[in-house]
Amino acid sequence: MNGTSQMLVYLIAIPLFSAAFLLLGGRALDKVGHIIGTLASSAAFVIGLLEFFAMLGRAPENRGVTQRLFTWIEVGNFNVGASLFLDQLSMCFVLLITGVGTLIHIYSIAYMSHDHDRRRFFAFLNLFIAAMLLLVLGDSYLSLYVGWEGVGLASYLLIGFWNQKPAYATAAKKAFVANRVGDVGLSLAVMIAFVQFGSVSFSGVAEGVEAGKASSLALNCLGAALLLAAVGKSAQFPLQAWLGDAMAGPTPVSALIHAATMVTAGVYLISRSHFVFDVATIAQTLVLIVGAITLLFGAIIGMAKDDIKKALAASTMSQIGYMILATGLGPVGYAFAMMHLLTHGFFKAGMFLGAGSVMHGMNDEVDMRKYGALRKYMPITFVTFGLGYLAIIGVPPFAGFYSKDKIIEIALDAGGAKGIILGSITLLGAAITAFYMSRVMLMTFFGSKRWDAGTHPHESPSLMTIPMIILAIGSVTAGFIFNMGDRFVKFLEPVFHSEHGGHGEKAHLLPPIVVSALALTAVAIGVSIAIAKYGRGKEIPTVAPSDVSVWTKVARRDLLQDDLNEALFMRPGQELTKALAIVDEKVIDGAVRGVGSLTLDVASGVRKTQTGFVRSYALWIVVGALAILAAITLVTL
Amino acid sequence: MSLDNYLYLSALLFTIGAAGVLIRRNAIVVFMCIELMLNASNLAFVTFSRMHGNIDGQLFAFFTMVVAACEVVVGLAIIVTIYRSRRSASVDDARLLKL
Amino acid sequence: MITAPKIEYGALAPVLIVLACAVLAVLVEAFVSRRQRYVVQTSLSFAAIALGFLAVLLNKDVSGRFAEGAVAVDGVTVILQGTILIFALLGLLLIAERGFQSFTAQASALPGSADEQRALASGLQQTEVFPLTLFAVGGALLFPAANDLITLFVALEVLSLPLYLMAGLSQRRRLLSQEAGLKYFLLGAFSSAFFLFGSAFLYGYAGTTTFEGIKSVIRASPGNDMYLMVGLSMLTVGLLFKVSAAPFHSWTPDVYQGAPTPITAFMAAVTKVAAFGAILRIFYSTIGGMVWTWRPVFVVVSILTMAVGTIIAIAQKDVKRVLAYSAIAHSGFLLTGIVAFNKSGLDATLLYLATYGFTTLGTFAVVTLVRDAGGEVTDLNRWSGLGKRSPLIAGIFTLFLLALAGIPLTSGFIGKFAIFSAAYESGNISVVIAGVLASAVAAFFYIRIVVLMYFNDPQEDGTSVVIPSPVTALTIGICAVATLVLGIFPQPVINMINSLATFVAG
Amino acid sequence: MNIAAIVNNQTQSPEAVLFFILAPIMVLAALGMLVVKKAVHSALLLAVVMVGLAIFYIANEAPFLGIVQVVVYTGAVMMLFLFILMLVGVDSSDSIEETIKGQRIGGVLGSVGVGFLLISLLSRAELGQDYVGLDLINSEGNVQSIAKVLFTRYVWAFEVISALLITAALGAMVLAHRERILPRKSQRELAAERVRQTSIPVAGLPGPGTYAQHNAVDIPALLPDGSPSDASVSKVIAARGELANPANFRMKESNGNSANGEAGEE
Amino acid sequence: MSSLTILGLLPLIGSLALFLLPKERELLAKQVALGISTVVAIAGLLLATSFDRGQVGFQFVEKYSWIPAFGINYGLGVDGMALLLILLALILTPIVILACWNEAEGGRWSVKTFFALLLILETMMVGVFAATDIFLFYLFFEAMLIPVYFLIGGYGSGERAAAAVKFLLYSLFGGLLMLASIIGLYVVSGDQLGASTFDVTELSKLSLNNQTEILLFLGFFIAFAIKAPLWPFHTWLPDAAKAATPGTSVLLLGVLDKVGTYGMIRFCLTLFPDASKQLGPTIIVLSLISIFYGAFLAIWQSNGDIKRLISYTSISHFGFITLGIFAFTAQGQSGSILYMVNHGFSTAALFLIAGWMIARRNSSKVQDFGGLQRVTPLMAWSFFIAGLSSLALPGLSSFVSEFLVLVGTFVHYPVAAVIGTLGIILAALYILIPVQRALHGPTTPGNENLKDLNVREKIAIAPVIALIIFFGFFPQILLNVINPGAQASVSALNIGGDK
Repeated sequence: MNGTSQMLVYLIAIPLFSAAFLLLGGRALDKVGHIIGTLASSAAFVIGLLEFFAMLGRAPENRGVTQRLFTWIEVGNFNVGASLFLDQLSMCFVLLITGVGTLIHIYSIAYMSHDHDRRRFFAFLNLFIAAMLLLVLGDSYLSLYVGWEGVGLASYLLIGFWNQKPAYATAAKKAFVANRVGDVGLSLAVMIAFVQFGSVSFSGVAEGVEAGKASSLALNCLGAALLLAAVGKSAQFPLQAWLGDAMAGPTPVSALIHAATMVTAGVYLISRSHFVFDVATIAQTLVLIVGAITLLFGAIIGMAKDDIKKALAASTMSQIGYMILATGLGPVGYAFAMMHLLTHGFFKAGMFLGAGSVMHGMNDEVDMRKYGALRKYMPITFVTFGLGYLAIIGVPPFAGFYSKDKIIEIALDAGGAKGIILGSITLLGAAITAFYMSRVMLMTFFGSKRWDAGTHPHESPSLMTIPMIILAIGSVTAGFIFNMGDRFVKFLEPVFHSEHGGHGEKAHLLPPIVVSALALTAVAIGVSIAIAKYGRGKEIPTVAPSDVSVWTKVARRDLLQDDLNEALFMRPGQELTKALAIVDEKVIDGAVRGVGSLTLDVASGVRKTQTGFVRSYALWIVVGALAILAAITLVTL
Repeated sequence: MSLDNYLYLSALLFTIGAAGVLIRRNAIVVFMCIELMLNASNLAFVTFSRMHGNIDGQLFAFFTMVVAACEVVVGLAIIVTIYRSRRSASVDDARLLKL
Repeated sequence: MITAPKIEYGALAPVLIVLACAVLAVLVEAFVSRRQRYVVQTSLSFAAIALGFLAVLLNKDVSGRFAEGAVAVDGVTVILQGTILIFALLGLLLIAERGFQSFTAQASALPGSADEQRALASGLQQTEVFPLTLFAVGGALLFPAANDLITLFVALEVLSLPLYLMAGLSQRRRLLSQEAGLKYFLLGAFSSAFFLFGSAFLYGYAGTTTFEGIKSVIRASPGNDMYLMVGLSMLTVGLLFKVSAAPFHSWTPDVYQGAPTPITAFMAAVTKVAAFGAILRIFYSTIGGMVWTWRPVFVVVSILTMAVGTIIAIAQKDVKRVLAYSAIAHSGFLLTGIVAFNKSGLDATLLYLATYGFTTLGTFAVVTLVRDAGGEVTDLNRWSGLGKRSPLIAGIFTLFLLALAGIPLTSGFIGKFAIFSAAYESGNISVVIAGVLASAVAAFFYIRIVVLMYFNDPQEDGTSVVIPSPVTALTIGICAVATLVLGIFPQPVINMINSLATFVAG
Repeated sequence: MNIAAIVNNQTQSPEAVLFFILAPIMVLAALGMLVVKKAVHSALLLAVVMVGLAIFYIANEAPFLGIVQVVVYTGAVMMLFLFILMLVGVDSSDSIEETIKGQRIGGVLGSVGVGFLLISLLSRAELGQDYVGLDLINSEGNVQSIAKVLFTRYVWAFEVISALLITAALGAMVLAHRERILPRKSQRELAAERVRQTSIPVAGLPGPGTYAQHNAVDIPALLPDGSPSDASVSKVIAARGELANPANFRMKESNGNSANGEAGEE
Repeated sequence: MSSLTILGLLPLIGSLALFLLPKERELLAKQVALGISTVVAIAGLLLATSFDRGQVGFQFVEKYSWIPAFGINYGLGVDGMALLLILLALILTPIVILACWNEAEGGRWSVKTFFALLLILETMMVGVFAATDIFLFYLFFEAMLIPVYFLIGGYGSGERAAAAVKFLLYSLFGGLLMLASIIGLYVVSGDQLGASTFDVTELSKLSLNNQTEILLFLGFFIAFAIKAPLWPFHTWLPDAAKAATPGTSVLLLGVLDKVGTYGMIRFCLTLFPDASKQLGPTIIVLSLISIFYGAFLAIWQSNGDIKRLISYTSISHFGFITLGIFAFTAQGQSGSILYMVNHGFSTAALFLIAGWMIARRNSSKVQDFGGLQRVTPLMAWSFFIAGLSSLALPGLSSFVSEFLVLVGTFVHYPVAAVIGTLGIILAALYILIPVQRALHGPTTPGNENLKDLNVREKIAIAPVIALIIFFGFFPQILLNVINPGAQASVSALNIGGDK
């Protein structure tokens, strides 16, 4: 039985009103905008913490709380309330969002201090926080949908924050449109849910699935639709193309939205819908496939990127691939996916902030080929980034090790060929991750100075370094804390009702220690290759060499993802549009005008019968008489 | 002989009159052709009057003659007027009004 | 021994009064000095119409055949005669307008001659138009009331002859006017011949000229006698000519354009009512038994007429010709009422005639107002910007055009609605659909004029709207009010028509 | 014997003979109306038809109408036609060519069609009763019986038709009668006026060719000052551009150009 | 009980008052118009408070015999749908008047005429939605054309006369087809009910044979499809919307075109249930074509004219509305009705702001703008929010309606719903591309000194934006009014397996 809480709405309302206040307040609030924004976010974090402790105070089975606000939509039996629901799964997200969010707010105060529109930036960040919280707190798919699009909007606004640059504006649009494709999936999912179960709330659908109201086909369709939504939002294959471009936004945005929180919404959606995927096996397999492909896809792109943010973005894509893959493994995977999600939130956000710090010191330069030897100039950044690096490549005892190792483990345990394939992919991914992250490390902080003239790298102010430090601490410790005694898994257990039974009790393909060893070996290989290529003594050209293999070129072009989209959708779409414009002008309107001019032609033709000759008029009379006579003759025949 | 022959004659004369209206160009001749058509109708009236043994047909023919006379007066007056203005009695020349 | 015929003067009074006044008016021409003629003639004419109308009102409840069966006075007659007299009054008001010099000073003077100049300078006008108009009105009154073929034929001629004459009496552009007169006369006489030939065969079929006689013969022998067929066809030709139904319509544009505009207005309203009245009596009552024979013909003619009228009107550049084609199209609409052949069709046709008459009189009245130094300006291009120059007149003209187009809240809509629903009711959906489509096309050219008046800039060519004298203003005012009132509160008129419109039994 | 008697729905043979002699003549005359060039001939042919009709009226037991036909129609109406023809120009004739495209063929086809349909319909017609004949009705005399019906049954039409007659008279007057606006000028006034008008020489126009080498009608006279006089040549010639230039006919003086007789340079 | 009549008459009286004003008193004319329309809007809202939401059927009913010979009544009354559409009209009118304060200056006629025409139009809009007598409806339906015609032709820009005529002819053509059907109904009602009538409620009791029903249905439907406008009857709209002043376009797309979809529900479904069911799939296909066709052409126009673009987006939206109507589910129909209201506001916002942009820049080409967000942030933001509503962003009003339509459609026509859902991708494109072109990027030369919204414009646009957001979260206020009627309408259709 779930309890209720009257606090939940404030989680959303405070940042939301703050955002509105900042936007409507205008320039008058320029001086205090960032403070208000940060306070709003912190307030939400505090509420989140309060709720968390309140939750811990309840029995594991009764930890969910709801708050019914008002009836949102009710037509016939389509009844959606504006209601909030907080359980352990949401709680993870609430804390991640508000916590990391607040840190990034703080970081942004300094990062954006020279920006004319900082107030607006904070408004958008608050808007994002509110939308993301709605996403995870909504008790129905439709409420989730609102948050879902809300974060999409915030993402659009933030990516395009400097939209006076056309490329940034385009990136924002691209992100939104790609997300829209995913939204189609979510829309369809809601419809299927409504038609099948008569309800769109999570509990309603879960009950419906349990009661067996839906056919397997319907469930698989529902699952596929949900997956489509997740793919769009989480930049998974084949809708991954927007994420790289999304790095156009200010770096804190990349850290918060495009690393820690929003892009993981897909994982949340799948986990939240575990009751569907648990029975929709085809959809579940699809989830696995998507996760596996994206994992490698992102990793491969990451190897070729010289732009530090894009390299990190590719890494994000890849890491989310891990999470998706984990969710695709069924009950055993959800918790590990969540765990990886949280640890990833820490270390990836930290690394992004570090990247931001580097850029801050390097005149917003993003090309790693123009970095080098920065460790001396920005020690804090180096350390925090380095800790994040160790976490992501999965060096024990950093956070990433615990979470990623588990995923590799359960992937191998999936059984049979599937297990071996998935396991190999995850291991390969780990090796590549180690390679390209080492590459980033080496190119940025080690080696020779390759800076542009006039660059004076310096450490960032403390408002920026403190969040980085906090996140670094998280990257170091989170994995260990979570994993201690399966604490995290147990925390989430009531949500997933996983007959978890244990991990460990089931027969493993390989013993955990062997898996860890394999993983570490893979990491070691990756790191070694990176050192061999980019390590001490290796000269890194400041311009990317062009005499590289086709594969490198392809990888640099994001594995041709944009080219494919362009060839498959944009071009034909543009042609279709042009064709339709012509059809509209010539055919449809033309037909109408044609009827008009035809009438006119007929008119001027028929008009000629009016010759002005009396005799021809008389002839008409005779012809008419003839016709009438003939007609009447015919009638009487 | 059947009385029908008178009707055939009437129809024939009527048709010829109509053809005259269509073919001739002199307004007066056209008008004479119309008179021919009226006369043809009168023949039909008189014949039918005889067929039915009913004097109404003759009455009709009588009225037709009066009407025709009136038409002739007005018609010729109009034709003369237009002739005086245009120096032409051809109906084809009166075609300022057209299309 | 001949017994003296019984003449019911009361029932015949409308016709008698008007014709008597016409004769008086001829005497006035002869004996009253030139200066006083205008006043005397107008007073006499209006008196005739007013008295005639009074007589019609007194006949309201009369139903029967009078003057030895020559005339049928029944509800339909009363309505038609009343309508005709009202339109005649309005037409006369236009004819009586002196400011516009519509009529030639001297018809006998050659166009462009010194004689004509002198006659113009002396301010002469042919006041003979008044007796001629009265004769035409007399004929029009009798035409729908005639109860035998002879009376019908005589009435037709009494109606037509003065119109042939008057069509040629325009003061400006006399050659056009005379040509109109000639064309109208020749074609009218031609169609009369058809009418007469048809009458002959109808008589031959029935052995009688009275309508009730023909009706009873048809009823007695429903077989298809060829005499009846020939008679019916030819009679139809003559009648359809009068209502300018296609393909007997060709005279209409030329005559409407050439004739003096007041006469055009008079013709458009009065002749149409009279001719449709006669058609109603003949086809609804006399040969109603043959409806299955003549209805297909009327369906085709109706559709053809609508099509020809609306389509050709699109390509016109002269406002009077547009209105003429519009008149043709409206004949097509009216014919759907004949096609309907039921009580609603009868009522609807009568209603339509009433509504249409006011509107068309109003439009032509407005046409007389738009002038330049050379007289009326009928070239449509020169009407552009009228809305700016004189918004009131343009507004009223727009009202009339909308009524002609059948836009709701105008009388035209009520008429169209009534007549189409009657046709629909009779199952002749094809004419309804054709009518609707034709209305759509027709809307185009009415709107074109509206566009021209409002959305084009005025041309600086001296075209202006003359401030109307009270008579024309009164005409336009009455027509506009009637167009609106019949559009908004048609109920009293409909009630009257519904309750009155029955043919005399037998 | 009453030749109008009808026996077994058949007329007597004399009537048939009459019919078959007269009818072709009438048809031919009517057709002649269509083809003769001169309007007067048409009028005369119409008169033939009308007389024939008069005879048929009499044969059809309508002697009154027959007489009226001759007196009123053939006599009065046709005279009116002829009179107007004289006025318009008795020798005016139609040209043979048809100006309206398709009119002649259309006219012929249309009329033939109508005629064909009429006759074919009539041939299928039946009266549905025996011919009655007018013996009974005419027994009192044709005129009497007409009068009886005319003044009872058709008295209303008779009255109304008076309106038509008045209209006709009035119409003719409107179109033909010229009201005198100025008083008629006396002979004296006319003469004075003529002298006063300088444009018309009192002595008449100079003849063409005067004071010139040529005296053809297209050569203007030369005025005493040597200039050509426009008034001396018919306006028609001038309008047709056939006016010759008298200068062409001057005596050659020193100019080597010979007069080539090129007339009407302008 | 003649509240509706009074409501409708007030603007008419106002327009008469305007006509009586001297031509020179332009400001006074504007103030009078604004005052009257505001009073009417408030009166309308007050009236709405006494509307009984639970009741099915017409309220505030008035019925007087008008032309008894034809069974024509002066019958007014509103149900939830009509009430909302009337309120939409009443609320938008003062906003339009305020927003288009200076729009009338370039017109053929005086300023006061413009505002008088707007007020006349308001009367017509009230009338057309309140009429319960088909004849009366038809009357307003046609009469409405006249003020719009003059508003487009007299005060628009570019080829305004041609556009006005095109609009008028299309509408008249449709109207005449409807007239033919009305005549048919009239005659049939005379046969079946004894006396002919035009009362909607009475007419819905007729039982027609199938062929007649389909023919009569088509007459109504085509008229409404032209009005709505549904593909392929839409080509008048872009021209009209382009030529008209923004204010006129707002009323045209925001309210007038709703007459089409309103009519489909009120008349097509009610009077011809069987024909509706039979032709429903066809119409759904047409709706889908409209959705995509409108969207693609809107995308095409993102290189072209901003007003045409908005009108094409409307064609796409009308596709959704008809889709919902002919889905025959309570969700679909309620969604459609809600969509009509929401679309009214979002299009109003788009057009008004586009109008201001165009007035400032003297060009309606999307490319001529650019970087407006830096120069005129408020205007840009308003446009953006309106655009988001147009692309049905959750949290804004249109989302709820669009989603209801799709859900409702999915119940009976899953494939159609799936296809329709794909339309939301295009929606993102047709809004975001012009947003990018016009608002983002570097400031286009010549735009540096454009003025941001002034106080009048802010006051005009603020309520619209507020409503767009408010109804995104609290659509139930409207749905409570809509639902009873929609449910009754759908259940009257008797579709089996209705969810």
